[in-house]
Amino acid sequence: MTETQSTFTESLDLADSFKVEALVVDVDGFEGPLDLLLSLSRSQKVDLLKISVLDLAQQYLAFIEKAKELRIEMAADYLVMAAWLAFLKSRLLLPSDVTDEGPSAEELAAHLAFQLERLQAIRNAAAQLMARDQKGRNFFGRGFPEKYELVRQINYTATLLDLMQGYSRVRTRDEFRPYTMDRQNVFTMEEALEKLRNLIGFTGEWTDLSSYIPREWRLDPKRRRAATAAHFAASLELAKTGFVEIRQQDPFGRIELKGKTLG
Amino acid sequence: MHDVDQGSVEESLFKAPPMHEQERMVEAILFATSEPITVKALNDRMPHGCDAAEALVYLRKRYEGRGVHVTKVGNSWTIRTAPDLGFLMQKEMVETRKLSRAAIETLAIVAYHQPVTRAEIEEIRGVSVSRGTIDQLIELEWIRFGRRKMTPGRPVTFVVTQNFLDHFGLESARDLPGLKELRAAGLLESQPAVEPMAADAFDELEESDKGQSELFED
Amino acid sequence: MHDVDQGSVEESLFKAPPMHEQERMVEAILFATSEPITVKALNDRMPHGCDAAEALVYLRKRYEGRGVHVTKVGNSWTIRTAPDLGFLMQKEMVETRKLSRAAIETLAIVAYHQPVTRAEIEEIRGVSVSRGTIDQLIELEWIRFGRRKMTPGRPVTFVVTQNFLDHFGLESARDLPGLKELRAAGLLESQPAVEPMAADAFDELEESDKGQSELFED
Repeated sequence: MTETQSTFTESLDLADSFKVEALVVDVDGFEGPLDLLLSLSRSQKVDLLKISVLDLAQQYLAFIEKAKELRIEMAADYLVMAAWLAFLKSRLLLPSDVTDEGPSAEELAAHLAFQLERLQAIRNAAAQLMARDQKGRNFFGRGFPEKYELVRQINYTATLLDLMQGYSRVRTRDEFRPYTMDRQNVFTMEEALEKLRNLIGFTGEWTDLSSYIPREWRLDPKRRRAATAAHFAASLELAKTGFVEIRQQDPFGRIELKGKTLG
Repeated sequence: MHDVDQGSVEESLFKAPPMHEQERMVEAILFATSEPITVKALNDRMPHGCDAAEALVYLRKRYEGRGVHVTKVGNSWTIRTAPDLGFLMQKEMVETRKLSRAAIETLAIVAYHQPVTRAEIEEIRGVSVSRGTIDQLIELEWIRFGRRKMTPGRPVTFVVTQNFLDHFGLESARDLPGLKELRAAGLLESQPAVEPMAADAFDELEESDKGQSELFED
Repeated sequence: MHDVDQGSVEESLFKAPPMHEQERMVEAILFATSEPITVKALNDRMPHGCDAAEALVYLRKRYEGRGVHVTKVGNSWTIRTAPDLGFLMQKEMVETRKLSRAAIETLAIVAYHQPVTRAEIEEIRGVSVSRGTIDQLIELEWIRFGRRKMTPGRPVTFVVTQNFLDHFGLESARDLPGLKELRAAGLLESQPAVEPMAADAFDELEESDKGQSELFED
């Protein structure tokens, strides 16, 4: 496997012979507390599921103590694990409290053993995977692939009718303008009517017709024209029904509206 | 064929693999190399005592009549698709597309006004004719170059082809109905609204849109 | 073996080529491409009525023991050199970046536990997974995103790719080494099994599992 892996195995052998002290030196080589625990567990030389979690906890705590003595900086998660293992150790040593809620110390220990076994198992699997024949190392693909070409052939079709319609379209373009409604920039008279009806009732003053045009319709000239026309038409309609009065002081002057006081 | 010396003891220590193994080796190398390889290069790669040339003879025989052949390129060897299966290496996709509006109109103008110059087509259509449209019609063999016009610049003209007449079932371009007849046939009345067609008709749409908005603005 | 119906006249017009011809065709196509190709894609490229799947059975057999093999990768097929001849291919060898231990373990966890979330990978390894590790495996095209998990937060999952299978010479993820044993040992269950205990403690299992994983995640 990798170089890390080989130094790792070496460190395990050391661990077996020199116990905890030898591991202290290699603290950087561990990938987290679970990894460290797994290495420590090897010294028990038993099936991981039969491991003594109590012994393991003690080993781990001793390791951390040693590291502290040697002033080796340890990542926080190692210390969190140490705290948890200290807690577990005390629970394992005490007679179990039947009324206690939550998992028992034995269940916690079993779960830890399971985690260690699972990590070990995935490492074994990873080693088996990497030991397989690999492409580009043990077996190879085609070195000289041939091109697979997609030849796209497009058949264009047109009928005589298409042709004649096309011609008449061209020759009569001036006569016919396809009419499409530009809805986005059209302010309908109905809209203007409704708006004016609602607003004018409240003002007894003469007000400029253009002041009723909504702000978002004032900026773009095209929109402003459409809105102005709609409002003008609507105001004429309202004047006809006697709802408003309209006045214009001079030609091209401002058009002003006033609500007609009823009665 | 295959010289094996009355080998010294040393040579027998490095006895070459059996021929069928050598054949496998050549097969694998020919498959995996990115370019044709010489017999010498094969021998260099294979274990001491191998005879790539002989292995190649067997391998070549083995692939006779197969989907791929062991072939010689210059003085190198390679594996190639059998010539009769070349068709598997490309796929023809036939697609049927409606001719774009721009192309139809251009074609119609050529048919009705031939011989016609590009400038005249543009004048009649009221928009510029893209080079692609003309090219496409020429490629379809529906229009071709006619005589140059005897006007300043001697511009080329376009005329319709026999292919065009065949495709549209016409005896000659003069058989095309005139404007009056088109109107009588209802072709002018049923003026279709602008429909988005092929993408290359798009520039035209913009043109006509502009026309409309100008109407509104004035 | 190969069903040929007592075809009507119509059918005989489109009669598929004989099986040995189909075998040649599949052979040619597989030799021509370096990427695995699906049976469907093979059939698409071959003449109407061909049965690439059947042709593959024969072809695979034909190449048994040869220098190159017909191999299955996921639902695709390809030709690869025989693994025992790798030593001949020094020139073709690709220097692969050495994967870190973290990357190898992460890859294995994805392969054996897929679909698997990042949190699950971290749970199994007991350390956080650095962004670079996942990125590297995605860049190698060995893992990709799978479906989101239907758990709170809908976390993304990772699965292995066809490239992964191809690289490690696996027909499918089911052929991963030691997979059966891992499964039998209950080591692939996403909810870690707690040691069998007294029957009355059984209903507490879910409770305690939750409690434990919270403890570990904090």
